[in-house]
Amino acid sequence: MDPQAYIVMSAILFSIALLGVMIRRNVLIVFMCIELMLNASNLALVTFSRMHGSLDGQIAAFFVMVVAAAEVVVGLAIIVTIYRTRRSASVDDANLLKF
Amino acid sequence: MFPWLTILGLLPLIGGLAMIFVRGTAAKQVGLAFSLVTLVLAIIVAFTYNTGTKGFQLAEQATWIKAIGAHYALGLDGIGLTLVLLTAFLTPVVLIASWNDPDLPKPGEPVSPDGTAVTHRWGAHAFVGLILATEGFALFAFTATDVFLFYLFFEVILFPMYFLIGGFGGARRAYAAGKFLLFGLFGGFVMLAAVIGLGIVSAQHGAPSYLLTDLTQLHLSTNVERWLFVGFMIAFAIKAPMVPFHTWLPDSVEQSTPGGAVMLAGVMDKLGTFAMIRFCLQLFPDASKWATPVVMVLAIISIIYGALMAIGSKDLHRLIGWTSVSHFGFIVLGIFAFTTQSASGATFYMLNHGLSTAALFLAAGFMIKRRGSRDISDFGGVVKATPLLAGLLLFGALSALALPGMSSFISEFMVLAGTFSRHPIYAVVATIGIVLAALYALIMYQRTATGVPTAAVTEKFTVDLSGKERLALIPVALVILVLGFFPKPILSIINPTVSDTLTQHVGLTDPQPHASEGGR
Amino acid sequence: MIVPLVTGASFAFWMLMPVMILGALGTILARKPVHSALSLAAVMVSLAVQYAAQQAPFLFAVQIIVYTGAILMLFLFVMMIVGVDTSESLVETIKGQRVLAILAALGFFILLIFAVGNALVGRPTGLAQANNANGGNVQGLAALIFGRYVVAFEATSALLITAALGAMVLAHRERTRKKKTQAELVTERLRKYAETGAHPGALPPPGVYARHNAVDTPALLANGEIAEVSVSSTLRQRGSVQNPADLIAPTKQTVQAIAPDRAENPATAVASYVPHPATPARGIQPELEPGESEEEN
Amino acid sequence: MTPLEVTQATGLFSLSWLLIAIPGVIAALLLVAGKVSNPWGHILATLAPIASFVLALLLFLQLLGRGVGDRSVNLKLYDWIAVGNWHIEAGLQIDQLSIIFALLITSVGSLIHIYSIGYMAHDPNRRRFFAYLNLFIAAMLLLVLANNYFALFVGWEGVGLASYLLIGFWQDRPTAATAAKKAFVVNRVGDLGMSVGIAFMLYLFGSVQFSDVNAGAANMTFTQATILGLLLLLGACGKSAQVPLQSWLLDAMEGPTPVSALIHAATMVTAGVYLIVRSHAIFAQTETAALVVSIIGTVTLLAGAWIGCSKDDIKKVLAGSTMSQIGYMMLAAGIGPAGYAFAIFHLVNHGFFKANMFLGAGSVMHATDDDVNMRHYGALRKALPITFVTFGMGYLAIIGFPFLSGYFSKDHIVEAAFDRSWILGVLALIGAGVTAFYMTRLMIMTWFGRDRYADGVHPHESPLIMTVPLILLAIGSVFAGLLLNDWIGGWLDPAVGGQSGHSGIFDFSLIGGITLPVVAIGVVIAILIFGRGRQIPVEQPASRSPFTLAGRNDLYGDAINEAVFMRPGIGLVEGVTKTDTGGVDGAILGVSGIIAGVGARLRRWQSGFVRSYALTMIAGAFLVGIVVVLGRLA
Repeated sequence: MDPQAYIVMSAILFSIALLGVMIRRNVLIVFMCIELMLNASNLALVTFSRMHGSLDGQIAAFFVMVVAAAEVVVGLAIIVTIYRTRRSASVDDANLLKF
Repeated sequence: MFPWLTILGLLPLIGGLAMIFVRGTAAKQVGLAFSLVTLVLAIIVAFTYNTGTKGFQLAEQATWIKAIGAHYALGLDGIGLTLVLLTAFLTPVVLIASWNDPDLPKPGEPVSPDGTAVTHRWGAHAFVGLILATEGFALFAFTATDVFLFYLFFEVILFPMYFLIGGFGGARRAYAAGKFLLFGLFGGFVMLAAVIGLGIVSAQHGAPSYLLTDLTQLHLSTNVERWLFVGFMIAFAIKAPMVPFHTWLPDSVEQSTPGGAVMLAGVMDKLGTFAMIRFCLQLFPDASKWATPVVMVLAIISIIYGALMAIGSKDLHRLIGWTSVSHFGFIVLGIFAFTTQSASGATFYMLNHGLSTAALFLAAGFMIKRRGSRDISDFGGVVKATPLLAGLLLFGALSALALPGMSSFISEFMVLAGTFSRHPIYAVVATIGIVLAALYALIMYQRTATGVPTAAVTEKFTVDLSGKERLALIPVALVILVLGFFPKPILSIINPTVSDTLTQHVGLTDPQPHASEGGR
Repeated sequence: MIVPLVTGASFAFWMLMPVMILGALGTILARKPVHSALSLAAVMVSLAVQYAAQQAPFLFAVQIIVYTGAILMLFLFVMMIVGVDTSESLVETIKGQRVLAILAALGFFILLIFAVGNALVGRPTGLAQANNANGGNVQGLAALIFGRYVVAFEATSALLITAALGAMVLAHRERTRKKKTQAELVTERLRKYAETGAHPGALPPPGVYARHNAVDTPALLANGEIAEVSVSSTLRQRGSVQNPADLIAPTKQTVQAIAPDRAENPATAVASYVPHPATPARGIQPELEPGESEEEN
Repeated sequence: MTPLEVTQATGLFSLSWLLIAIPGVIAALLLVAGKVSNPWGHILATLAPIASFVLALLLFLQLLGRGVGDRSVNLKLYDWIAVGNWHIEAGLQIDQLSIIFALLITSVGSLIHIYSIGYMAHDPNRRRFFAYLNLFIAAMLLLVLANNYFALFVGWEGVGLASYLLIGFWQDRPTAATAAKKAFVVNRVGDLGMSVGIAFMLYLFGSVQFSDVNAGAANMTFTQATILGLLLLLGACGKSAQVPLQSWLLDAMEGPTPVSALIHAATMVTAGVYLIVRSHAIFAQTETAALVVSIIGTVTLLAGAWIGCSKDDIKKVLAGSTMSQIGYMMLAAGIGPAGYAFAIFHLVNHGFFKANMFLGAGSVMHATDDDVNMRHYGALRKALPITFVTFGMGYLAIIGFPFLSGYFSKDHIVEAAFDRSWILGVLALIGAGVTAFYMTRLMIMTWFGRDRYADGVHPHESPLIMTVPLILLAIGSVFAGLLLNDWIGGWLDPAVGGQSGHSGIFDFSLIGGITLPVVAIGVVIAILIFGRGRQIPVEQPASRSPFTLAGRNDLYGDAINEAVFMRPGIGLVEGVTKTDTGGVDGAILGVSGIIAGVGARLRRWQSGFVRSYALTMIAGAFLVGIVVVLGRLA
């Protein structure tokens, strides 16, 4: 199987997730899009790993997963906290940090 | 080899850090102890200095960042040693003179320099710590023999000074501190570009190195040399400060405490003129010669402009600040006249300017503290109430106007006469400055000290100089007098380095007497 | 060696590619977060298959266990707290954001294709050798993790602990007031009753019926109304509360069935289930229309 | 002209630095010791010039014992500035010229110190006064004893400082403070000439040593010599209150009277003459500069006399007279070799009689509650007999009464002036007549006629401590001329390159014959106007005479200064201040304003919407990526 196809697939997923981050307001969906980006890059890493015949790519993907897990835990906790105080799950509502 | 210079620079910095742990009077005592030990060390270093040897002494060198050729390199030459001594001497003086300054404002107490109800932002320990930090950075800058290292300290010294102005100043201190920092940083960034450029040129000629000794061996093309010179010179002219980059100085010293103003005008500003000799002349001799007419005209403008502004000043601190602009004009004039006498005189002038500014600022500060106002028109007849204080103010004023017998005269004379031997016209125009100096110094003294004491003065000037105030001022006055009549110890330190710089790097020898046979 | 026309890997890829793209689009286009999450789950499982197809069995398992199993479930839990009433309108509020976002994403996609896609030239080396070196993929990874990457691995443990602690700290609500005693609670409740007439007792439990006994089933009051407060407000807002009419329908049928007996035996007649004219304002009016009951079955 | 032989100091001469050090150290001691030294400070301070005088006298005797070519003794103390090819040393030169000055300064100085003990007895700051006086003596001695122009300049400014401090001694008087500042600033203008002149010497000769300058002077071009001469003359004008820098001297009378006597009559103001005479080698090269010196001297001579005629303030009359007499000296100094000795001769004589008269005026003021207006005097000869007699001696000396000191020296100068140019001679002669006129006027208004002093003023003779110096100075005024006339020319000529055709006591020349009648006419006119039977109004009568008005207004010197320097100066300061706040600082503030404005616009970009940030970030990443990729491709 041609690795190019996987890379293109990874790029497609990444770009879709990117678009999601930019157009969606629901903080959970934005967050899921971020996870999707991580997954897309994982796919690329695994592909590279196979391409170059080295397991380091898979290790990288593994670490990405670990980090993603940690990130999700903290991120969701933050979301919950914000929701508690602001009663909103829209990222547009959390816009105090501006000029 | 024993790292004398590192220890010399580190001592005050350690002292500054120690301020984290002590407060109040203990902080002042600890700070004073550190500054005195530094002074003793500086004197020891001065005694180990050998005036006969060329090049840097007590040198230390270690590679710091290999990729760009930066070194941790310290060394001492005559010019650096002079300024090291000045710095080490002024710091304890400032600490003693400002003993009660940082304590004064308890919340709501209207005791700030301009009489408004401004309180200091932090306590005495912060003040002492910042003064010591300024001292330490200045010492490192004066001893750095690596351009990159020098640049580091040239910039970082802005920060303790910024907090000294912004934390302990008058009502408009925030504005003044901001202006100070922005000017300094602007100059710093221009210099950074030149420093990077210099590094690139150095890398093109082999392994990159910022060591002064390596950089002086570079053969720069005319254009490159001029551009780099301009980059460095702008930074130094801002720090010095020369017209038209001067406007931060009057504002900054106006808003500073007297101690802060001494560290600012007496120590930190010397970095600019010091660097002109050390870096502009040594690294870019041809460009320096190329720029001489412009620099000298600017220097003369500074002399006269600063003096005129001082005459027109209504604020004591501001007036002294303007006199500094005028004096820095003399220093730059001397440096760029490229005669041994003028450049030695300029270096000596740096020392003397530090001393006379200190005397003036401190004496004026003692008056301001008593009166609670910096406004000249608020004084009058001080001499009747506190003769010693007024006498020392007069002493400072006379030192500022370079009265013969004061050390400042020696240097001013050397600058003027040395300049005359190469550029008579410039020297004659600059001499007008001495008449204007008499005007601003004596008008200031007349308006504040003489006449019938005003009601406010009689009421507030009840005690003459206290013991600590005397302890701070009298040594300064003594040094000014002794050097005025016997400048040899300092001149013999300065002269070999300066003539070395001029002959080795700039490649100019002093003009011979014009009516032959007359000379010895 | 002759390459077979269609391998298992390419079959899996081409089969799952539309699923993944649709899933990804579903993730970003669904109105409700739950649907997004489910779409994402589909993508992740499909990705796991791709890992398997690319000689990464360990990651295949981990992908399913960690991502689909743990992370997505966490999302769903949080969604229960947060996402109930967050079905957002898809109308864009920031001017020009959508167009620019699409342009940027497209540009980025092209850039990725050009930049990364060109990095792969030639045939893949394959992992057979690397996997077999230590007797398998998992063993190979283990050798790397506990060998070359042991420091990073240890660091991740610190990261995970920190994250766990951080989550606890964030989720923990600091008590700003003294905890109320039971006596105080009662006093307060009764004062409220005196002032506003709020019911001081426990709320009624959901209804329990022969055919409905879930939490979304409101209880019926004695007069045939439903007790609104017996159902969680979350469910109410979501609109998944049982229609009261349906609940009443069996009773109605029963009543109709025994109507003849009632006529003969007026003494045993029950009170009318028609709501009392003085219905409390907060009650939900059951709509009792004859035609409705027929439609239910 | 052969350069002088300079011998190194040995023996007593190697102690000559003590001349300066004794008063200097005592001045410092009194200033530092503070109130502790109040009871004995003035005694100690008075001993200092006396000690210096004794030492100077011993040195003088030693010099007398030496051969003519051996009388210039050089004492190098240490290197002051040794940089590059400069070797400026702190060194002293004891020669015929400097020792005469040293003697004059220490002797007159000692007498004035003694006098001041009495005069300042009631001043709370007497100790400070004496400290300043000692400072002055030290600086003045440094000025005249220095062996190079640099050290001379240090003394030059030192006496300027002492003068500043002493004019403004009563610092609570605003007029005194202003006068002090004015004196210093006007002197600074002169110093400008001195500084540039010394720089010019270094430029020309690489040295400021008198011996080197004298030796090298012959190598100067005419232009160089003229410029150098004029620069030195500018310095001399400042210190000696010569036109156009004369305006400070009259105001300087704000100081205590002993100060006026010592500094502003006998010694400091004559430093300009000393400078010119000391620089004889330079002026020998330039007729032009020397002529300018003479012209300046003549102009000042007449201007001072004019002012002296119209003032009612006794000290200001004397100050005008001082200007005038120094004008004579400058005139003589400008004449060249023929005049140097006469200039110094007149300087010494003037030192005695003018100090005498100033101290006498001080005694009068002491007697009349510090009134200085002569219109409030009159008939004081009965009340102050000793002062009257001593003052009279000074009067006779200054107008040139035969065989008193002024007679010899002034005659010589007038004579030499005629030799130089008849115009200068006639003007000098007129000056002599006018001098006689205004001095007679002063005498009559003060000592004769009806008493006009205010009620409650009871004139009384001063105490012994004040009258003894008066008597000694009067003796000096009377006999100095007789004693020195034959001797001084021969003594000084080797040191100043002079060729004074000196004459004996009874050597009457034609000019000498004319001078006496002119003086007599001046005296007679004064007696006719102010003499017996004439009423002198207590208030100054209004006058329309432009001559009188000009004289009363110091010949409009202040008005000219104000119009030419002060007003434009103030305008300049204001202009520069405006330029700085509006232009330079304004430009910088403007730039910062623009930056702030742009920033205010730009920060709207920071909308707070995370999604906008994400968009910006991605677009940025995209752009960076494009640049990188295109960079690769290119």
